[in-house]
Amino acid sequence: MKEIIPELKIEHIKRLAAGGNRADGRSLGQFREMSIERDVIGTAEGSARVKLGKTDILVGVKIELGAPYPNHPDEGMLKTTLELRQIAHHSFDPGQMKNRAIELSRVVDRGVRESRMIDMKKLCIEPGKKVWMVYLDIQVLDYDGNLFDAATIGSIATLTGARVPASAFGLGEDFPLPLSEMPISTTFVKIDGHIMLDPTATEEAVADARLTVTMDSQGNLRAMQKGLSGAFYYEEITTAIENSIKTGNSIREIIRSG
Amino acid sequence: MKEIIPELKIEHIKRLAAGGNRADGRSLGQFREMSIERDVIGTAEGSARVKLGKTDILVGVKIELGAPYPNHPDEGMLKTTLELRQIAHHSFDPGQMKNRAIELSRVVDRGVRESRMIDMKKLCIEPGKKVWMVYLDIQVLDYDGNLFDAATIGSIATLTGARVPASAFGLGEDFPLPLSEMPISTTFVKIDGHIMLDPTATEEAVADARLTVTMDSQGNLRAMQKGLSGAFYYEEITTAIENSIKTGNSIREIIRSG
Amino acid sequence: MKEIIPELKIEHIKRLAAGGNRADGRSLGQFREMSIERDVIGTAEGSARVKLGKTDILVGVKIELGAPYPNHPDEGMLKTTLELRQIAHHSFDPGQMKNRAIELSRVVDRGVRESRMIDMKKLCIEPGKKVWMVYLDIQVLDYDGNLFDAATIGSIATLTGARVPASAFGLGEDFPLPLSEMPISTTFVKIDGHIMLDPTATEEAVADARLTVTMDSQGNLRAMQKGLSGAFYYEEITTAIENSIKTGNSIREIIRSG
Amino acid sequence: MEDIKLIDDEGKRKDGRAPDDLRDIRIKAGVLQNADGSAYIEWGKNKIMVGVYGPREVFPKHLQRPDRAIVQVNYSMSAFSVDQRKKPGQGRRENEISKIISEALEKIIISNQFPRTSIDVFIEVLEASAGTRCAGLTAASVALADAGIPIIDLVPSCAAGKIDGQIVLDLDKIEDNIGEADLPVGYVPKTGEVVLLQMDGHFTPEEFEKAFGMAKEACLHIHKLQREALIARYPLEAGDENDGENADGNVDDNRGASQ
Amino acid sequence: MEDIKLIDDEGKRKDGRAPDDLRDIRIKAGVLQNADGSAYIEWGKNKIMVGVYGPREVFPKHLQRPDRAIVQVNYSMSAFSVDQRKKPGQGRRENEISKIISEALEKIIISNQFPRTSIDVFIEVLEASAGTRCAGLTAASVALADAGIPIIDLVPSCAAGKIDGQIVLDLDKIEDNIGEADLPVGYVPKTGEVVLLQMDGHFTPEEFEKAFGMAKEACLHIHKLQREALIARYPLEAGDENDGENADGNVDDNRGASQ
Amino acid sequence: MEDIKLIDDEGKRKDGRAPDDLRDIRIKAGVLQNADGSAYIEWGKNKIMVGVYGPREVFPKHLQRPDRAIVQVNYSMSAFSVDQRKKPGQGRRENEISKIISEALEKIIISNQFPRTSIDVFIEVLEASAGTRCAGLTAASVALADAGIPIIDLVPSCAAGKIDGQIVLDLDKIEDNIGEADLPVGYVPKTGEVVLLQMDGHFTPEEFEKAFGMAKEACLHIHKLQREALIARYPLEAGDENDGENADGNVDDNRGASQ
Repeated sequence: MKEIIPELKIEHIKRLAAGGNRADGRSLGQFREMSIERDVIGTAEGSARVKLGKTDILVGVKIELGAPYPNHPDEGMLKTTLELRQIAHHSFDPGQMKNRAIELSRVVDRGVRESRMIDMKKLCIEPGKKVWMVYLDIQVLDYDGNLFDAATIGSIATLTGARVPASAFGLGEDFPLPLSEMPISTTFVKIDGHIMLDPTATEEAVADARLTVTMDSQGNLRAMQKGLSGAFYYEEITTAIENSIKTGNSIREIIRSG
Repeated sequence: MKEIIPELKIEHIKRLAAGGNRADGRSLGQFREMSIERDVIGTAEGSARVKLGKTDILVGVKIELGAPYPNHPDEGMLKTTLELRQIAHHSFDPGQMKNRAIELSRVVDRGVRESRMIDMKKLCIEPGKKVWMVYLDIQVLDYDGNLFDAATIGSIATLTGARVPASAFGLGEDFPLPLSEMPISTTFVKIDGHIMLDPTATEEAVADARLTVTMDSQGNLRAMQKGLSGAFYYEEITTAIENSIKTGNSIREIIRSG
Repeated sequence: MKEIIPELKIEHIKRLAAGGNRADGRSLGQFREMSIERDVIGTAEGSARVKLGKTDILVGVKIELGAPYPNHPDEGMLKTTLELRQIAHHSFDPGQMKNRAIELSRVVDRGVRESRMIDMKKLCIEPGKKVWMVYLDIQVLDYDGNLFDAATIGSIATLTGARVPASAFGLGEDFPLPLSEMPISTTFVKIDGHIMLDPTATEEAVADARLTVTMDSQGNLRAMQKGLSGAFYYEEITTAIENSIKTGNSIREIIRSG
Repeated sequence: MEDIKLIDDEGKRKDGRAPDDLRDIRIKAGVLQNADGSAYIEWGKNKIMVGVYGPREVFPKHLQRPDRAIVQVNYSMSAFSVDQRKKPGQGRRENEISKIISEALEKIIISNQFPRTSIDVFIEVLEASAGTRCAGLTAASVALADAGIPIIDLVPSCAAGKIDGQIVLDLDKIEDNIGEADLPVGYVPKTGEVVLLQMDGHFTPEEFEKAFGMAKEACLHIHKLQREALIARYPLEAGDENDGENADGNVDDNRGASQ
Repeated sequence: MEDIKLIDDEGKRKDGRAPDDLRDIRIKAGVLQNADGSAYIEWGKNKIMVGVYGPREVFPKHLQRPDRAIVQVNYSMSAFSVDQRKKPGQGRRENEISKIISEALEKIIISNQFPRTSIDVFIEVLEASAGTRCAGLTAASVALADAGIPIIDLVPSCAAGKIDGQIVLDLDKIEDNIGEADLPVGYVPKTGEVVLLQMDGHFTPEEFEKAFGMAKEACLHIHKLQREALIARYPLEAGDENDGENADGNVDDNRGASQ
Repeated sequence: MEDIKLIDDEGKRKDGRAPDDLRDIRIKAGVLQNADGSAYIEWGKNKIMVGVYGPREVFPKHLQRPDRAIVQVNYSMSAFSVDQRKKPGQGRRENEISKIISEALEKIIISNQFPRTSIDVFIEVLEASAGTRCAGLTAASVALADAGIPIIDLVPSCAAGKIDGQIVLDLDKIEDNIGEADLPVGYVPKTGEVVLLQMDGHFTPEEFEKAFGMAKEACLHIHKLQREALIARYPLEAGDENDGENADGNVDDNRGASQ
């Protein structure tokens, strides 16, 4: 559900873009200021609040016991859920946002999963019977664009600080989630032929196309997703990948130091 | 979903109330005539049809085997369901009545549960594995106000006459539900500052606020629920409690003799 | 959801019917040309594509392991599902088609079930624990009337060619579904007092009443279903039964030779 | 289960009925206050309440028919109406029965008098014991008449079936469970039309003929019970009761009286 | 569980509180960008975010009221807000709480100024630890004021209860789980009206009186915290703060300033 | 599973293909009667039917766009299309694929010719064997052309991936299950634009470049198959077939012929 943006505002954003500028003063390839606050929710096994510009997201992880999938009997499970509830934006009508929320959660999930960030085999307690279930729940409190990256960053920050509550189930001491990689997504939009990193809500509403690139700490691609009804040229994609390597490293620094 | 009531009728009801009178000739604190017919449904383990004025409610209980909640492994379970189906009133559109039906069933359930009427531990057969599940289903056939009390009274009458079908499962002889208390709810509305017991549909449609008081046979409070967008003063609440003790005792008499 | 048919077309169909004729040149009691193609879906344990005039239906059966119903512990299970998806006709709005799809699938299911076509007891592996579940799924690709018969014929053709995938579960060699009967349904509509076999979409839209007769290979009745808001006289029903015996035998020939 | 004998050596069924006996049927019209028309039926152990509302404006509008009323039947089983508790919400069986009863009633309602409206029929099965769709349709047409909705005729409905190889009327629960065939019929006495017909099980064409005939005869008897229920509800017209030819006319007259 | 002592020999509760002590409460107004008004409350371990949108046109239209605004509250628990993960989607408990908070707010909103509109209140429970409905209602009325919606008064809300046979204020999680009674109250200081009242457990009438009085006193205290939160949000009016009599007027003035 | 070799010592994949070989692809246009346009594709073991309806008025109206048509894609897996039966109803995966194919098609449809309308595309996966989103998009644009809906170009789509550390084209089911990366691409030959792009697994930037190039080349080949399918459907224009430059013009001409 694109928001309706007045024609004048659209023209303004396009004119700025033509000169390499943006309404909030950033350069086209620049990420917004970001803050990460961890362990904000006592009932969660890990949590993080991410503010990316005015976008405000809260992520919590619950880790519980469950039965594994029959075709992966020796692996823990990851379930990622994101809800776009109306508190975050007046246009977030639950029915109409369903498709968008599903895509968002699946792209976040794919980044975590495909990077093999979590060692799922270490979350198996008894093969075929009992494994740790990792429920990653993402809640959007305030929306000003780029939920893809805010949600991924919040998820990564949450997972890196999470502890498996083994002692509560008489299964030894609590331990940190067994993690290796730290995937980071970066999202770009295309407006009038100009590629912009980390779009605001207004930029998203004007954008022709969207591209999310999720990379690992080695600079390798782990997931990509093109969205919206516009298109990209190949060169635009490779340029985005280059930016993504650089930006991803900065973001990783913020998470590690957070 | 309040019914639309003509302005003239509203004025009439308010004028009557100002003089301490009601459209059906009752005094403000008077309960309507009530009849209770028990064991009306052969397929149920207990049942009762309650007619409270023109309000007509049928309650049935089914008692089946099931697994207990993990956090209450040695207790049977109670599930209370109430449906406001359109046969009872033309305004009972299923979608719009959902909230009202949920509140009703939860208030009835709370009265039964909080009074510890049913000794849930006696409904455990094998801790953690097998318990008796008590399904209390309330069906409204005709609506003329005060579903809260009609549903509670019908439920109490049903439960007091219900038998656990142990023999059908090879678990010994059938036995009555293990009961102690007999909670009764009384519901009041406030119209133009006047408190009325046991409102009719028209009175409910005109009412500013509603208060349900559920008391046990010792004259103690077990559950309360304020409803509608009006308010009560403290003195109105205590007056309602006093009336509730008296009215509850009369109703208990009717149930016992029924 | 009847399609809206122009008045002129309705008159045309009725005039033709009065002379014993139909728009596509058939006689009133004549079935359309039909083709059956089997084993068209590699992932299914059996499948058939049936083209009945321009009606085009794909049926697939999946056979999986499951637990039996508690009240039939020594029998396999049959679940029949039919979806009227919008690809088949522009009027097939999912919400509005629900009732029609349920009736269709239940009538098909009843024909298969009541003829005791499948020997359900032979699908029991371990009584009370493990049985074969037969999932019959019917998909309509193109709609030009008489989905009842096309779906039944497609289902029968699918079941007669299906194999139980025992080897995949280490339960011995694959084997054909244990079948005896071959029920066939024939569907008639009544237009202006004239009974027509195998109606097209246009004829269905004009029809007053519908009658489906499902018979076994011995010429005995196994299931019937009257539909639409018209009515039949008794003589019309017995005439339909007579036609059904004859037509059913021809269809069985086509299935056997297919 | 197959060795249970449903008919004894003297030709009696387990509840003592002869093959062509109906279970006891009691019908009462006008039993609810809010509904525009209503009827309650006890048929054997079946207990069913029917309420009718309408004609009233159709919502949503795209369901409106410019030339006639639509008939919307909601057949619903109470949670406690069956041996094993039924979960709330309309299941597939209830959905199908709602549809076929709706289609049967559409045939008898003179629906072109009320274009763009809906006539809503709520059939609440409070206790079920085989034959609820016939009992529900039987009571529904009484409730329609009670609501003053013009109908061609009351529709009685009854099933015939086969047990122990023999054609019998009106299967009860055990007969329905282990019997060989069931044939519910809705029949309009005035026109001789069949407005509801289903069948499952195993009938030779000859058995079908016999079963149908038995169900039809029962419908004629039930039709009398329906009329008596309406007469009891509107006793002012009781004098007309003997005039069988005007039975349907009476129904219309009753309507006038009830408005 | 019954032999856990919730009050020690010195009259202290497990977290050290006296019987009539509240848990720590912190309220912040104006914490979201998109919402027309918002508030965040930490109450003990409860963490709740409230956003208000409106007045805005009601959709679907049949919910519109020609004479006033409707108030739609959505109280929702985050999946991670409780010990055992809550599945997404509104459950029956959330539905009921949404309804009673909605009814409480309708009483204080001067809703006839905005006919045909809706005022939507989203209460997101981020961490739950007993008393969320009171904390949610308390924060919601602050968020309404922050949105500039005219209200009669702020509504503070607090529960009293019974543990170890003694009446205490503001049950925490363990007290709520194994305590004997709970009485959440929403109270309008300006009018003395009770706009939210529920109770479950076991109270004698005398215990009810004591518990109600304790909850009411607490509400008066919480009312101050609510006003302080709004004053902190709109510091230009900070000078008016000492004038208690005009507190509600200040809220309205703040509204003007925030628009 | 990791020790299964997907490429043998001679560089052949398990089904005998070279790394840059496509599976067999057959496309047929105009295969349904009721749909305004349709196409059937077999791609390896994938079998997919696509039907297009529209442009037609949008319902509900608030989805209408005053300046253009909207494109609504419904990608759906048949219950029997996979090894373990899929339950009816659209799952989250189907929902996402519907969305990305819809967005890809919106780019090629000249949608401003049909304001306030909807173009509905139904993609029915009858048998699935890896690569259904590419096959579905490929067939969908053929069905759009068959429906006479003006498009900029046909969109071919194909995935490249990585197995045994090597970049290969068009993963089949086992390669998709245990391979290391997958990159589905939808490419518009006329403009060089990428309208569908997803990726998961592990690619170095260099591997991505190679995989993308391989997918793009395959798209150019598939584009020919799409045009041939349309030419076979509308043989009157067969003479134009050799004129590659006018391929897209042909599509438009075909449209005229089919109306």
